[in-house]
Order: sequence, then structure tokens, then C-alpha cells
Amino acid sequence: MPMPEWLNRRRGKNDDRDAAQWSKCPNCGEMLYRRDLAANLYVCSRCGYHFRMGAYDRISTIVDGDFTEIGAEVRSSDPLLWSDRKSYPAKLAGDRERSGLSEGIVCGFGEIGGYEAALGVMDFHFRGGTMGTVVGERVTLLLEEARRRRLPCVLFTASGGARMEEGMFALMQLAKTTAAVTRFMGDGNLLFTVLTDPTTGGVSASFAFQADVVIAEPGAMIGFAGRRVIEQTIRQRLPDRFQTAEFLLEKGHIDMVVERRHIKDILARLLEYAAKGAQRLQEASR
Amino acid sequence: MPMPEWLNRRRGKNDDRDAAQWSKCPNCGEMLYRRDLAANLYVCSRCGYHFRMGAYDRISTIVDGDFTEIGAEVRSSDPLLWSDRKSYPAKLAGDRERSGLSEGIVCGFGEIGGYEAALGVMDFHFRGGTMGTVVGERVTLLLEEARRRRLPCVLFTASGGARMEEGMFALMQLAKTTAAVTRFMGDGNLLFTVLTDPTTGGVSASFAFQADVVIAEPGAMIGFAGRRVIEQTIRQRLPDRFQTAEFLLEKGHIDMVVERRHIKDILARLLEYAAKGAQRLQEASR
Amino acid sequence: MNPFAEREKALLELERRIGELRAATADQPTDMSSEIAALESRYQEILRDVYGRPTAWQRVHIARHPDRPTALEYITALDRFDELHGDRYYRDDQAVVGGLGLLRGRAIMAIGQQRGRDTKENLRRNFGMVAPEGYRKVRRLALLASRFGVPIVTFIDTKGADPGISSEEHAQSEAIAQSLVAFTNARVPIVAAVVGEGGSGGALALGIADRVIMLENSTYSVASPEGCAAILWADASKAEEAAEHLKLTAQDLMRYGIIDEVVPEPLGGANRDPNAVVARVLERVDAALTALERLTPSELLTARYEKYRRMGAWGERAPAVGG
Amino acid sequence: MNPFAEREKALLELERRIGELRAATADQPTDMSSEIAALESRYQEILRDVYGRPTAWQRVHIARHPDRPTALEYITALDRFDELHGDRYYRDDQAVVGGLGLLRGRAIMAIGQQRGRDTKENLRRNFGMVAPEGYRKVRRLALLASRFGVPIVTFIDTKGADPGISSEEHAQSEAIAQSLVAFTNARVPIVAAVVGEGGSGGALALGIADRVIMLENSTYSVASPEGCAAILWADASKAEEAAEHLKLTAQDLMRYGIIDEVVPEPLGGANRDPNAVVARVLERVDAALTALERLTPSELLTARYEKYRRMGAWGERAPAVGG
Ligand SMILES: [Zn+2]
Ligand SMILES: [Zn+2]
Repeated sequence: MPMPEWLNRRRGKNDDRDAAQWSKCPNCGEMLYRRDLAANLYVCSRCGYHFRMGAYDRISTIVDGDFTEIGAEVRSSDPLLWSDRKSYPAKLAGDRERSGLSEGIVCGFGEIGGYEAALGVMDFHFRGGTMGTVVGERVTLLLEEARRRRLPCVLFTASGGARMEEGMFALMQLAKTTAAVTRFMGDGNLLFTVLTDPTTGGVSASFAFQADVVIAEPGAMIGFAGRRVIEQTIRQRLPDRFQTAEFLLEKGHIDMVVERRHIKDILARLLEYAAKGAQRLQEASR
Repeated sequence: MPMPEWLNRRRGKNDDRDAAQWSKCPNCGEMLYRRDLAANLYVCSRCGYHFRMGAYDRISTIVDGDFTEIGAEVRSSDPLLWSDRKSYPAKLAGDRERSGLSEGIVCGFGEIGGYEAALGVMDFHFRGGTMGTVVGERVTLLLEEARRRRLPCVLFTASGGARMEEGMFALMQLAKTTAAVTRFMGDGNLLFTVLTDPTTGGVSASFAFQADVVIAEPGAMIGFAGRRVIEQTIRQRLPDRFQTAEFLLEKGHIDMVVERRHIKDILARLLEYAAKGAQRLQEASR
Repeated sequence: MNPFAEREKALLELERRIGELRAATADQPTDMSSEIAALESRYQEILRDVYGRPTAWQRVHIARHPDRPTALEYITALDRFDELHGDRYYRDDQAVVGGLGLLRGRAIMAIGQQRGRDTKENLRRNFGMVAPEGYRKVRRLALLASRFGVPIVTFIDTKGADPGISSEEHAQSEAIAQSLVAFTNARVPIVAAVVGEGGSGGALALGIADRVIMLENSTYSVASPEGCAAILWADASKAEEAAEHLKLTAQDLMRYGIIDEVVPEPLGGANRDPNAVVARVLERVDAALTALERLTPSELLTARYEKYRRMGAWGERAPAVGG
Repeated sequence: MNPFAEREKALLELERRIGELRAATADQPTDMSSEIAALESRYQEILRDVYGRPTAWQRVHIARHPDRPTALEYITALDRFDELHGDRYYRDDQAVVGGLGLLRGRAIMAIGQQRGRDTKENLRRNFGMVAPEGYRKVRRLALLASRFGVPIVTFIDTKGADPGISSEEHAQSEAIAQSLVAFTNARVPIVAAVVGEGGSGGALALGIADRVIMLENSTYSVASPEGCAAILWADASKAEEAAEHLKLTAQDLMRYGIIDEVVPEPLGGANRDPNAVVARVLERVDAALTALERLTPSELLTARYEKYRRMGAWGERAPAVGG
């Protein structure tokens, strides 16, 4: 797949992660050559383990061609003037440097299998994908613009929870994005989410599970409370499968578990059903 | 409480049930003088056991004064030309004679604590309160008229399930009453149900649990499948509490368990909340 | 053991012999055509004898035949199918299969009760007896169909709702009641196909539809014959008698106006040519959808209300019984 | 042991002695007024010393004080209350109490998190930590309030959502997410009162409101101080430090525009005069409802959207941080 120009442009700072030529699969221990791993969509060729994936890498595997980013200009402020071992602005600067991202989500518009859609992709590499004011604002801007353009929306989630350093401003993003989701869906627009490893806390308890169709990647850890918190509460070790995508499928929480290489296909098919449904409604109303 | 004239009129044939001067409480074994039992709303004065109650008796304890019956002219036909040990028309005639009722539900309009409402009361004494075309039609007529008059509706349920002798016509009453409930509620009208002993099968799986607020009498058996069917399926005896109102309250299925002597009060209070809410909405819209 | 499957053995034996003779004829110069014709005539005779005019009770057994196509046969015969799982709360009930798919290029939401095709699947699918979690999945998918704007197609095949302890604990009544509401309110066309047994409220929870079609030997009734006999005469063994009383055949229900169309099966039942039956049902579903597609959502809802409003027999429309 | 309850002991001892002296004075001719005055002055001094300007961490303890009025104190102080139970599916979660009631003649839907007032109630109420069944009850009652046309009043008091195994198995995330949707969509006025601890998404699930009021010593935060310390520094014992960082006091949140009103408490906290505090909160709820009552449903929804739309600090409205 040729790399689109916008992707190369945004990727620059990401390259230091490629410095390590080999990655060890945390599941089966296989040493994987990093270029092969990337070519295999960051899935272990031996055991199928799904590595966490960068937002721009993800976008390049989902959209057909161009991707028009929106909300990139929205940047964090430091409302609580937080400083513990490090100041919050210093933490942000460090993550920007390391990840090549301006914040924990990349939002924009593109075509998926020929169907235009809004697309937001969270990235765990930036502050653990925590939900803060920028993530909340970008999701809201995306949904508002998608609503204006009457386009369906796909959100890929990856989040360790709420961003402590933004305190209640972070928590309020659940309310803000819920308001945006509710308006968007209330007008009859469809929302699809793809939950990737990990999807927990505030993101899990808002748009991740407010969608019309909820898809998850194999092995992804998904839940409200973190594993550690539960183990401390109940004072015993949890089974390995607990809170995995497969566990949630069995428990009826999610619609499907889909391997990374099929996710674009399934999204395109959902968009096709939606397009056919919309067309049918339009014809019936004539 | 003076007996309203309409009640005496409709009650005539009921009186043979009063011939037995004494009733034995099935729960505690106490012998109860029938007139005292009636004065105590058919609740055992010793243990609080709630006897099954006739529809007209019930109505007289719920409405303030007058009750205008509707749908009384709707009578069963025999669509399947059913005849087993007895013909279906003969079974109906027998039940009419014994119960003094024209069918398994009495519907109409009256005031409850000063609030006008639609009221339907099922009676187990007629064909075990089974759901047939007449029950379905009367409930539908009641809801349609209540919708026209923008009145809330209260339905007391008591049902052994669907009426076999009307075959699929009986089953279709679930669809018909659901359609009526859905239109009624869809226009913003409130539906309250009071589940009395027993409420099972099709009635349980339709309007009983489609209501805004679901109340039950103490000790009432409520469920979809009958106790016997479940016991045969699992080949073991069920605990006594299984499917009682109290059990369902714990399991979160119903809003409240209310003693018979408080039911009118609680209905009046619900109607008062609804009236205040409607008034508030009207004032806000001005 | 299904008595119909038993009787089929004689036919299968004849089929085998005819096949052998034909093979022999092809290889050899001997003219065996008259022997073959004789056997075939006998075969047709048995076929008519065994299957020609099945009684209601016989149809119950055809409807329960282990080789009769199940919901999944119809669903997997779609041009495409993407299964959606779960009630979002507690469990993915596998007695219900549902999801988005394409039928002759048309996007639909397909939902079926799946009874299982072997012992292992029977257990996993709970013999097609749906629990509250399953009806909540049904309800969710019906609501989702309205959001996508795609019609709903259901494949009904259940003895009835699951009668277990946990189903009662998890509010089976509420689950069915709310599924009925979802179908009543769906702003998209609904076509229901009764492809096996349609048992009681557990079937109707997928059965409120703008058009209901039924296979010739399917049954649809207010209670299973066994259940009806147990209720009326406290004797489940009188099921055959109940079956005749209940008027549960497609022909009866068509006459009563409770269903809209009967889809013919081959002599001997759908199990004798599953692929043809599946194709025929899907063809009829497609035709029904084509007819319904022209209606706006509000026309659909009005027509659906009127349809069920009329169901019943009372007052001026039917002679009253007794006094 | 709650450190504030410990410190109160000195005060209670002084109170007792002042009371004794007063009683003695009444009986005897001896003039003890100067001794009484001295003790009272010392009492006030300790009061100011102990409670005068509590730190954030001290407020966390006041908010958790065992004698602080719980949600049920507010709810039972209504003119009338009819409790409604259950999620309609699985369980009546007693960590949530909700129902219809009258507040100064106005019909409302009251919903509160109830942490319990003694060990037995704590267990029954799961310390006010709500499970998915509870959030589904909340959602149901919020929808019901819109059907009745009555405003919603919530009393928030929780460390956070229940973090147990079965809560995860029953889709805690979905339950909270859908409660947020229900409050966002409610076509009636919503007033939320943070009366104790407001912990994380588990509190916000009852907290989306047209007007949010907070008691002076209540706390409301993105995570409990212990949780925050565990997340950031893997050391829950650094909770005090986290409490100061989190800006979880009513005063801070008022300054940030995240809440709308601070309701004063007596010196020493609401536990020192529960009845007065309950009455004052209900009075402020009533005032908020009076103001909101004039709005039509669509005005309410628009205002609510705009309110939460503004929550955050970025772009032109706030100086960006770093590059
Ligand atoms: Zn591997
Ligand atoms: Zn008794």
C-alpha cells in the first residue's frame, strides 16, 4: 500500500519508535522484525497478537485515500496548573516529542470502501489515550461537523481512562461528548466504534458504548474499572480472559470481535447497509 | 362504604358466591366470615393473605364514585368452533352464570382520588382471566378512548395465560393490545398496571410489563411460564418465593409491592404527579 | 424419535433401489425401464400415502423434522450476512441469530430463532428456546434496523420461550413485552417467515410484521399441542387431540387472515429439498419487501396498526356466542 | 476511622461540660457565667482551629463523615416520597434510591446514591457504589420523569461506581454511558446536588444537570484522591497530595464554572446540624427548579447542550500549553 502524502507529513516524529529494529511479541515471545510487523498491521505473524497501533498508521489502513484532519489546532491548556514530579505542560511536551502526535486523538474525514465518513482514532501512545479536554473537544468538533454533513462516524477507542492532570475538566468531557453523540445520533446519524486495547474508564463509559454498532479487536482489554483496581477490591487474581473482547462478546456487551485485517471491510459493509437504508427511506418518502 | 348503584346492578349473579358463609384462608387456615372478609377487601385479617378479588368489587374500592363501563357489549364468538369435553360456548355460558361477568375484564372510566382515569380490571373468576379476543378488544377500546380523551390508564391484571379455545386469535391479542398500548403511550399518556394473583403468560408478556409504573399485590404469583411447566422442565420443586411479587421486587422487575388497602392511595398519588407534570409542561410551553 | 423421520426410511430405501436400477440400466443393454417405472409409481404412492394430506399432528412432526431447514439455512443463503451479538447487558443468547445482510442486493436486518441441527448445537442454542437476553437482543436489533433504515426479516422456529428458572429471574415477560413494542414501533417494513414451529408468545416476539408468510407444513399456535393438552386436560399425552383443535396449520391461519401467504413445500416436507425451499422462501420474502418498500414509515405504521387492530372476532363482525 | 470524627471528640467533651455548667447554674445561686463564657470562647477557638479553613484533604474527610446527611435524609425530608424500584431486568440495586415525590408542592423525580448510615446499611447499600443494575434504574427513572413531565433532582454521594467482578460482567460501562445519554436527553429540568463525595464517572452518571449545586465541604473529582494517587504514582497513600492537586472542592469548581452554586455548611460540617443543612439544600433545589421551570423542553435541551459544550479549556478560550 503506497503511503499517502498526508501520512508521511504527520509521521515524522514517529520514526524514533522504528529505531528498535525488533519487537518482542508480549503474547508468544516471538521476535518480530519491525518492518514486517508494520506490514502485517502490527499483528504478530506467529500468534495473531494485536499490538497497539498508532493513530496515523491506523488511519492509513482504514481510509481509501485522502484524509482531511480537523481539530488539529486544538491544544491542551493547563487549567489546574498541575505539577507533581513534572509539570503537566512538560509531560505533554514529552509525549508530543515521543509520539509525534499533538494529542491523544486524530479526527477527520475520508472515504472507507467508497463511503464518506467521519473518523476519529485515539492513540494510546499519547498520555495513555487519556480523555482530556482536547480529546473531548476534537470528538465533539468531529461529531458536530459530521452532523452538519449528515455523515456516519467511526471512532476507534484506546484509553487508560480520564486524564488526572485536567481534573474535573477531564470528567466533564464525558458529558460534553455524550451531548455531541446524543445530538448526532438523535438526528438519525449512525455511530460505529471500534474498541482497541485498552478501552477503559471514561471513554468506555461514554462514546465507546453509546454507538449503534460496537466492534472490538481480538484480545483488547475493555472495561470500566481497571484490572488492578478490581483485584485490590476483591483481593484475588482475575482470570486472564476477564475483560477481554472475547469475554465481552460472550457477555453480550459488544456486537463483534473482528481481526484487524478485516476491520476496514466490516466498516465499509456497515456503511453500505446504512447508505442503502438511507436511500430506501428517501425513495419511500418521495 | 356505600355501594354505588351501578355496582349493585352488575353484581346480581355474583351473590351465589356469598352463599358460603365462611372462607378458609389458604395461607394460615383461619376461618373467615365472608362478610368480614369482603369488608376487609378480601384480605385475611389474621395473616394478610390477599384473596383473589372480583372485578366489580375491585372497581368499587378504586373509583371515587361513578364508573362508566365501556366495551360491555363486546362478546366472544367461537372462531375455532372449539369443542372438547364441552363446547366453548357452553364453557362461556357456565362462567357467565357463575361469575356474573360477561367476560374476563371490565373496562371503563371513573375518578380515582379526584383524578379522572381509564380503568380496566381483569377477573380470574372468568375463564381463569385468560386473554382472548374480548379481553384484547376491550383493553384496546379502553386505550383508544383514553387516548382520545388524553387520560391516564390503570390496568389491574389477573390471568392464567392465553385462552386455548380461541387459538391464534387469542395470541394475536398480545399484538393488538401492544399496538394500542404503544399508540397510547407514544402520545405521552401514562399507563399504570397493578399485577394481582396470578399474572402469567400472554398478559404478563404484554401490557402488564409495558406500563410506566408496575405495581403488584403482596404474594401475587407473576411470571411468564407457569410454575408447573418450569418444575416439569427442570425436574425439581421450585422455592415457594419464586415468582412472587416480593421476589420480583428484589429482582428489579416491578416498581413496588403495595397492600390492597393502599392501592387506591398510591394510584391517586401517581395520577397527581402526572397531573402536576402535565400542568408544568403546559405552563412552560406558554 | 420423530415419527416422520421413521416413516421416511421406507422411502429412502426405495429411493436407493431406484437409483441402483438406474445406474445398472445405464451400464447394461437390458431394458429395466418398466421395473423402474413400477418402483417409481410405488414410491409416489407411498409419498402421497405418507405425506399427501398430513393431519395437523403430522404437520407438527414435519415442522419439527431434524432435517428441516433451520433459520441459519435461510440466513446463510443470503448474499451476505454480518452477525451482531448480544443484549448489551448480560449475555449473547445463541438461540437467536441476528445481523445485517444483503438479500438480492437489498440491505436487511435478519433475525431468526435457531434450534440447532445436532445434539451439540441443540444444547448451545437451547433448542431455539429464547431467554430474556435473546429477546433483548431481538429488540435491540429491531431498533437498530430502524436506525439503519433497513427492513426486518425474521425466521420463526421455536417451541416457545425458554421456561427455565433464570429466564424467569431475568424477566422473561418484560423481555417479550418489549420486543413486541419494538416490532410494533419499527419504522421499517417487517416480514416474518414461520419456517418451523411458531410456539406461543415466544414466537410472536419475532412475529409482529407487515407480512407474515408460512411454510406449508409449519405450525403457529397459541401454545404447543403438548402445552395446550396439559393446560386444558392436565395430560400432555393428549397433544394430538390438541393439535387438531388448535387450528395451527398454515392453511387454517391463512383462512382466518392471521397470516398472509402460504409457501408450498415439496411432497414429504421441506426436509426433502432444503435448498429449493430456502430459495423459495427468500424469493417470497423479497417479493413481500418489494411491495412494502413503497410505503413511507408513517404509512407502514398506520397499516400495521390497522392490521392488528382487526385481529379477533367479536361484536358486529362475528356472531356472538351464547347469551 | 475518620480523622475528623476523632477530632470532634474534644469538642463534644467541651460541649458536655458547658451543658453541665449551665444546668448547675440554673439550679444554684452561684454565678458561673464567667466560667461558661470562658469555656464557650475556648470552644469557638477549637472549632475555628479544627474546621475554620479545611484543606482539600480535610474536606474529603468531612464529606465522608459518618454523620453527614446521606441522600435518604434529603429524600425523606420531601413532603412526600414514593419509592420506585428496579431496572426491570435483574435486580433492585439499593445503592440507588429513586422515586416520585413532592418538594414544596412540586412533583419531582428524586434519585440519590445512598451510602448507608451504619455497617448493616453500608453493606446493603454497597457503600453507595452503584452497580450496572443501579445505573439502569437511574436511567429508567430519568426516562420516566420525562414521561411524567416532572423535574429530576439528584443527590450525589459516591466514592465511585462499583468496581466488582459482576459489575464488569454486567456492562458497567454501558450502564453509565446510557445513564449519561438519558440525562442529556431528559426533556425536564434537572438539578443535581453533590451532598457528599462525587467520585468520577460513577457520580457524573447522576450529575448532568441544568443546575449543579454543591455543599461547601462536598468534593467532586475525576477520581478519588486514593485512586488518583494510585494511577499517577502507583501509591494510594499519597492521597492527600492528590487531593490538593485535583481541585475537588466546591470553591475550586465554582471558580472553574463547573458547578453553579455552593451551599454553606455550619462550621464543622453538615454533620453538626444535619436538619438545617437538609432544609437549606432543599430550599436551594427548589429555587433552582423555580428558575428552570419557565423554560420549554427545547429551550432546556439547547441550554443544557451549550452548557456542556463550553466545558473545557482550549484553543482561543484558553492559552495553549507548550508548543
Ligand atoms: Zn505472538
Ligand atoms: Zn390468613
